Amino acid sequence: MKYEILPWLILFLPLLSVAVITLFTLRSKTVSSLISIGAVVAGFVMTLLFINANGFQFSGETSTNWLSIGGLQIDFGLKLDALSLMMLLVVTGVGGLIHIYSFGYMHEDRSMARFFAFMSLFTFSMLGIVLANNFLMMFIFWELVGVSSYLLIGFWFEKPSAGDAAKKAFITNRLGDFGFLFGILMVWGLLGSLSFSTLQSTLAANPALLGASATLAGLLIFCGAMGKSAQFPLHVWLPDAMEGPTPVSALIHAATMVAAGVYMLCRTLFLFNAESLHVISYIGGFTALLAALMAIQQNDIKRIIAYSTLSQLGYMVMTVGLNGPTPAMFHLTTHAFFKALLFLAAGSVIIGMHHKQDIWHMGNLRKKMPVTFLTFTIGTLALCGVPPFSGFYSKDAILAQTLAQKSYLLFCVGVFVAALTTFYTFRLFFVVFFGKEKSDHAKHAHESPLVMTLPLIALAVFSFAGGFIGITNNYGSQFTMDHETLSMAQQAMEPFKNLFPMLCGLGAVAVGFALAFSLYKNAATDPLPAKLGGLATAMKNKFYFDEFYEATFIRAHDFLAAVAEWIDRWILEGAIIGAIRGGTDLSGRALRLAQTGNLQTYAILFVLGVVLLLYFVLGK
Amino acid sequence: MNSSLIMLEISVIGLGLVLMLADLFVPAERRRFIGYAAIVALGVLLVTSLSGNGSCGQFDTAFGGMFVNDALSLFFKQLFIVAAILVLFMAAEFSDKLAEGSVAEYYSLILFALAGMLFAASSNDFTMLFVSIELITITFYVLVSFQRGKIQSLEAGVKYLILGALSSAFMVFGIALIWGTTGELNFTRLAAVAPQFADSQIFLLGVLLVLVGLGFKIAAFPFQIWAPDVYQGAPTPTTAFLAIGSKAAGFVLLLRVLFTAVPGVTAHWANLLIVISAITILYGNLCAIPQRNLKRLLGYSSIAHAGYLLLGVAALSASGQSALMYYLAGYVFTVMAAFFVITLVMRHLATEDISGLAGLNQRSPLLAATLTLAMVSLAGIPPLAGFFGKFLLLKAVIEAAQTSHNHGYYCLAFTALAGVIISLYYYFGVIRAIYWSKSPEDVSPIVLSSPAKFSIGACLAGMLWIGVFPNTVLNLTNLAAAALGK
Amino acid sequence: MEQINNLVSGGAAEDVLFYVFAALTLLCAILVVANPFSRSPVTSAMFLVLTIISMSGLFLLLQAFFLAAVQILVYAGAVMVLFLFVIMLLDLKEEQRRKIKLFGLIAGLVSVGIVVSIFVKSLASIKPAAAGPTLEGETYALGKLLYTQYTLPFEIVSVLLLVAMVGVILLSKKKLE
Amino acid sequence: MSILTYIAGWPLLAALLLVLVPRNYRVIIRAIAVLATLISAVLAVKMFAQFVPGANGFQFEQQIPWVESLGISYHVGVDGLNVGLILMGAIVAFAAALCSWEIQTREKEFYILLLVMTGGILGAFASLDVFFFYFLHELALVPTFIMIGVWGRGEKKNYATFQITLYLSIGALIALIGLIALYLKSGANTFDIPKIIEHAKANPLSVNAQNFIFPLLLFGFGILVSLWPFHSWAPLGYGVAPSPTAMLHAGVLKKFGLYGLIRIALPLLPQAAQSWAHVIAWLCVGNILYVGWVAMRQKDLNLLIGNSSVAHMGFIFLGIASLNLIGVTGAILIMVAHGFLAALTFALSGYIYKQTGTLQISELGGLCRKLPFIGTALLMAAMAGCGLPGFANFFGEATVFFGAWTTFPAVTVIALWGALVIGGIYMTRAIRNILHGPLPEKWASLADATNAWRKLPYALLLASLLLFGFVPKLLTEKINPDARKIVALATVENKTGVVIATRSSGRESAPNLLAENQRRLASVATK
Amino acid sequence: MNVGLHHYLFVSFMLFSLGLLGVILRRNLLVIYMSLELMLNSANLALVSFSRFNNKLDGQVLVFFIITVAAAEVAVGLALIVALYRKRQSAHVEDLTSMKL
Repeated sequence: MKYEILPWLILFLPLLSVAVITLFTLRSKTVSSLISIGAVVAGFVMTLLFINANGFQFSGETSTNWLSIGGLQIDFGLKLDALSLMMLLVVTGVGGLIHIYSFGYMHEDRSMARFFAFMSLFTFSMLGIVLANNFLMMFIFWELVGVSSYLLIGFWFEKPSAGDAAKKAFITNRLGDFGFLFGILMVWGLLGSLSFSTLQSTLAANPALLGASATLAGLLIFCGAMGKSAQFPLHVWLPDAMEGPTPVSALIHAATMVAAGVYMLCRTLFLFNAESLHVISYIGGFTALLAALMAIQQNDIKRIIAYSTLSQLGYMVMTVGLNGPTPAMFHLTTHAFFKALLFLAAGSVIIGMHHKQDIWHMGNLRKKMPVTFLTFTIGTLALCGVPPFSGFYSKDAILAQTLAQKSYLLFCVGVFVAALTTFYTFRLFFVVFFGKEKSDHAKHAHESPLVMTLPLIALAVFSFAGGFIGITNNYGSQFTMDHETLSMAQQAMEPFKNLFPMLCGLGAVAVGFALAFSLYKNAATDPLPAKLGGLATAMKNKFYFDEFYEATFIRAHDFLAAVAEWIDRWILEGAIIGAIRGGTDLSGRALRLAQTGNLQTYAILFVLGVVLLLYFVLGK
Repeated sequence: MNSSLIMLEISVIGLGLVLMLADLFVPAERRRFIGYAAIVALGVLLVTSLSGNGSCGQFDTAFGGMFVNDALSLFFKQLFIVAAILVLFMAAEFSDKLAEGSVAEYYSLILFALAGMLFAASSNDFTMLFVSIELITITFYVLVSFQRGKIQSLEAGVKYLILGALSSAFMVFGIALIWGTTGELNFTRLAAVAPQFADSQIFLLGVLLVLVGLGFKIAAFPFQIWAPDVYQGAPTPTTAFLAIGSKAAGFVLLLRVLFTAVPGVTAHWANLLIVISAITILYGNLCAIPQRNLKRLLGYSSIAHAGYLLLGVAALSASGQSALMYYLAGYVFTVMAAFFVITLVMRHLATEDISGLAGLNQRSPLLAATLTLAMVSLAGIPPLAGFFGKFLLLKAVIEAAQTSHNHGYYCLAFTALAGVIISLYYYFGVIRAIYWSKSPEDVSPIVLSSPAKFSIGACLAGMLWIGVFPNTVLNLTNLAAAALGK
Repeated sequence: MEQINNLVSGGAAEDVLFYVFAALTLLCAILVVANPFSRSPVTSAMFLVLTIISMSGLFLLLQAFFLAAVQILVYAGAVMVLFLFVIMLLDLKEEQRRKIKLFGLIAGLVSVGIVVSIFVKSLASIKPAAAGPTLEGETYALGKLLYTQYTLPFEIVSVLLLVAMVGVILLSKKKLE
Repeated sequence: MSILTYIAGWPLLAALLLVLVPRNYRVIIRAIAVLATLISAVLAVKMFAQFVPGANGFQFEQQIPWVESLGISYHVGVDGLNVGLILMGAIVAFAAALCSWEIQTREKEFYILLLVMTGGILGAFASLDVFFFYFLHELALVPTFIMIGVWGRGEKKNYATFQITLYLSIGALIALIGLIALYLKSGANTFDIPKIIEHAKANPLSVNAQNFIFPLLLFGFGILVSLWPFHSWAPLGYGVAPSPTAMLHAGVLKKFGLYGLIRIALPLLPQAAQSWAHVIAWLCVGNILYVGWVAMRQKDLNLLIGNSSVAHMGFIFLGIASLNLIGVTGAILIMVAHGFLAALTFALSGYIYKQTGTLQISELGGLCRKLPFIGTALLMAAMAGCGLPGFANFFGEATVFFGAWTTFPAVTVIALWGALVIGGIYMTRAIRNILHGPLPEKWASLADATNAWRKLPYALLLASLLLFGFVPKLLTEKINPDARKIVALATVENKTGVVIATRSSGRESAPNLLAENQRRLASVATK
Repeated sequence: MNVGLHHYLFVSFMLFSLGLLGVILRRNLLVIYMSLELMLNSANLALVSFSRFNNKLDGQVLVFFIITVAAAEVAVGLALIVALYRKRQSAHVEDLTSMKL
């Protein structure tokens, strides 16, 4: 491996930036943000350097012993292969753009230095997940992205909703992590190692080693992904997470962290057996459908995109479950481009709208914010899968994979979701950028500064071209033995090899667009609730998942907590301690009554004592 | 006839007589110094008795085996003299509360009581036991009721008198029965013949009645009832001497009777001793909880300590006896320190209530610290004497449990433990009253005379020394316990 | 001395005398403790004197002549006079007939009952003396014993008497400073 | 003289010195206390740095006979088990002394007690003689009661003092009985721990004796460590304790019982430990799950922290119960980590209390705005408290999970739930309600810790947490060799043939244990 | 039946019990004190009879000591009671309850 030091630098520069910012430059916004941006951009450059030196088709590890106790061997190691290198590019590249964008977006905020410290912390953690060569290390960074996400969602902590959302995200993620660590323990207990490569070789040598618990172990590990990638039933935190600043949504809740689950599944795919993959694919499909339905009736610009993220993540997970890591990672990458783009553009809209996020207060913004409009359009087209935008290729690969695995139900779901996606995306698109201005803010909206629009443009380029710049080549080399490298033209023509899924996908887009166009071209209010009735309300209320969890999980824990506290207070402390204490005190007071002060009583007691003594010894 | 063996006792009695005579020649305002003279003389006696060449150092018997000098008696005699010295210091501080003309008598009575204790330490015969106990008791009747002007003092005296006489009657009757059955009064010779009578009801009855008398002296359950009233009513130096001297005398005699005279019988009475010890501990500690009068509180606490000391007896082993004596040694300094503070505070404030301690640390930090440390030591907290003593006692009890397979000992250990915990409550109550109750308006400082400071310092030093460097005392007590087993 | 000796020498007469003295002793003792006719301490004291005198009769039967004399001299002669003197001095009225505490009465009676029963039960364990009583009232022997073997207790008792003296003076001094 | 004697001795000496300083020289009193603890801390760091991992026997040993007839000697020394604890104790003591600025009445007495407590704790951990081990612990314990009683806060002060005194004394005395019984049964006629262990190797205690003594030690020490269901004193006591006291007690002194179990009970009473292990493991569930729930309900920050600290003890017990190298090492790791953490949280809550006069969570809110430093530190502490990687606690807990997994999978899963979910819930709820949200107007005038001197204790503790969180090897490489010895002694096979599954190395024995593990997993899965 | 040790001891026991009863039941301090004297005397009787039937004189020596000690005790006791009476104008045990509980 050439330049072995580079991955270490890539990983630790953001951490260094966190340390420097918190310890020294907290007072200075500009310096702090520049340090943070510098760290991630440097990471991007170094990644390119490293790839340049080693190429993609490369696999290597570099590690050092972190902790070793008897049979527990924990290394701090970096695994470098096509998968992680591609992810490195995504994280540092997209991340870098978002960092730059944030410099503009957060410029007014007094805690900008803190923001960039958190962003760097997140970058560090995310890079850690990407580079981790063993389960525990991955878990550690898994937790760390969780906490950085928590910090960033709660960045505007004075807003109660932000605090609540942060809490919710953290706890929901913790539920997933519970399963994840459980699974890790199980795998370790059965296979005796934590290192991915050792596990893979052990398992390859003896596939039966996981035995009966293989499915359980697989599903438990998937729990981790379920939390991070917000899969049903742990999807509830992601929409709320939009309380964070928009760059955070773009970076964490669209491009990188939420994708970590998918990444992890791909990284550890060798562990999963057919049953667990089956379950995973259905959960993914279901999430995709559910989220798309919910997205239809949301009115907050960021939430709509968030649900779309959920839905797209469902696609990816489904694909992994269908044993298609390459299409999944492909979609992950393109999704990172266009979803980051959408979020950043939405952020630009929000800034233009002075932090109003309700789409029904917007309208006709295309004139006021041309760059934003243009880039948003590209993002929309990519998301919907309109050729030749990147989304078209990746989504087609997914649909093709479902057919290849003969999972027709999931194919139908995929196509249906594609239609829904187009529908809600264009609903958003029309309501925000077309029609009339629906509020004063919309009338006075303005275009964002260059530091924000430039990243938009850069991302727009990738969103457009992402489908045929060799992403599949790189992933394919990782997951498929006999993968052949395709030229750019071949890539561009790839969907046409298999026409049926492509046509279905395009048809779905067309249907979705037509519906959206008819309903929202010039709508001032949402016509849908009247048409759908109760279903719309259910969609708007996210199918009552929050309420359901509130009534079950939270209530159950609160109930148990109340019971435990009751026992603590009244039984342990009240009854037992109270009885001991009161009993002691009372017996003291009672015994004391013998000391009447009357000599005669004393004499009687004395004699009684003698009697007692004599009887004790001689009375038997 | 080794009558030289009793030189110490003779000197003490002589000293008492001299003091009484000196009273005639010393002007009233300087009578305090009679006490100091007595202290110096006792100090000399202590040093000579410690030296090993003195009368106590010769280990021998005299008067037909009636009087014995051994390591046990040596240990207790030193303990008694130290206690008496400290009590005399206290009495000197207390003297203005006594009738003016009778200060010297007070000192000499203390010395006579001391003589009784010294004799008790050397008693090896029921006759000696009887007369020495009576000497102590009758002297204490007078000492307890010495403040004739105070009704409580007289009342305490009468209570002590009646119950004391009652216990004497039991004891005498017991001695009569023992002698009647065995024909022996001498402990050593009795031990030789006692096995024949081990199942003789009347003999056992006699021994039990003697135990009643001794139980009264040490205030063990069920003969503890007098202690709080008498402790409360008696002049404070008397109370202190009662709590230590009289109790220790009871214990030395108890040890001699149980382990020299009738060891065979005692061996069967483990359960009896366990029960008595356990109930005594609980009684003393439980009753003390709601107590607000300091002296009365210490009265209850002394009952509890009798219980702890009985652990050492109940263990029926040399290590138990040694632990008992070790504990007593620490107890002397601790209780003396406590009573010293009470004496001085009472002289200043004329109250015995715990609330009177409020603001003591502003009045006199030394007194506050002394009382705190005394309470801490009584509670059995390191590094003071009480901790190591309790540790040794517990160790002895658990040892007994393991060697005898009598689970009662474990129960006893846990009872002792419960007692310690209960006691924390009221001991800390005292400390609390000193430091964090609301200080009164007037916190006039308490001025201490230099002898008072000296003796308080000595108490503190003793408490710490015994707690931190247990080796010296422990060697002595081990020797003493060994002497008992011979 | 001689006469009394002769008087009691006969076995049967001795037995009769024993019963007489014993009955007298106990009866008087009962009257000391619980006199149905009078609760005056003076009555009690007088009966105590009688008890002591009848006891010295028992002492005589037991050939303890010296002690019989001492008993009368010291107890009846000194101690009881002291008692009476104090009673007169204090001019004590009859014990007021306050209501009797039932608990006290029952507890007292029961406990004394148990003590008695244990005492009496244990009487059975006394082994009869191997040889018949041969000890005669040997005042000389007693004195010798007292001043040889028992010198030390004797001396201690003298200190005790001194203490008692001092104590009595201290306690009864009229002047209270 | 061993460096350990100095570490424990300086605070005690300083306490004596303080007795002589007049009470109105407040600056001097503070300076002496801070200096003495600083010296201790510096010496402890030096000692930690000089410690040679894996060396045979004890290091920095010193032995002075004290009571020869009983075999008691002043014997100090460190091996991997206590080297970290002493370091932690000394640093926490220094931080506690620094935090004592909040005490403004009767300072002299407070500092004397604090120093006595510090000396006692450090001495107890350094002690290799059962008697001194206990003696010094008691010496440290009593000042705790007094400090809580005198300088405590809130109206429940008296009740809490009463309860903590009662509980801890009971615990200490039960343990004392156990220790004495152990001393007598061992037959070695010495209180010297290494000698007893050496003696027991040749003459192991009978199983009966072990089964009698072990519960005494377990519950005696357990009460000191707030083992469920004897935990209710802890939150209550810490709720009212002045923060330096809570820091020292919750952080350091509380570890005494656990250390005692590992140092004394495991190697000397192996069979009993094996047969009691499952009891301990299930009691941990009480600590972790039940107390976690209780913590969720708390409305007072200190009570919440107190309960969470009780819950953390559960992980340590679980590590001990696992009776294998990984678990025991993890237990010691948590002990050290939790020491820093508990001290940090109580220091912070003390700061907040000093500023606001209340710790009622409902009264607080939005404090991060006014108190950025304290708020951030509290946030980090809360995160460390729910086992976030990067802080020392994480590796401890993770290691314990790995250790316990092989022996008690079901309990481990419950513990995981407690650590990840319940811990997460109450910690984030507390942060949400204390630090996040709008700032009530009444707190507009709060002041953050601004000068470096004030920040130092928090920064020091956080830095320690982070240091051992990033480089746990610093501790594990020291703990490992000695934990291995303890575990080897603790897993001696029982004559009756009942073998508790233990494994020193997961990797080698993985295939052998396959079947057994699968059976276990199946049973877990069905649950 | 010949009068023997048992008879004397029985009398002694009864005397002792009567004394005990007096201590317990009577309320006048002086009478209580007299009852105590009864108890001491019962011991004397026991000792003398043992002495007679065991053919040993030590018992009688003991009796001598007991009588002396009793006399001393009575002296001190009576002085005390007198002093108390002067203070309280009562020799009733029930009036002596200034210290209790």
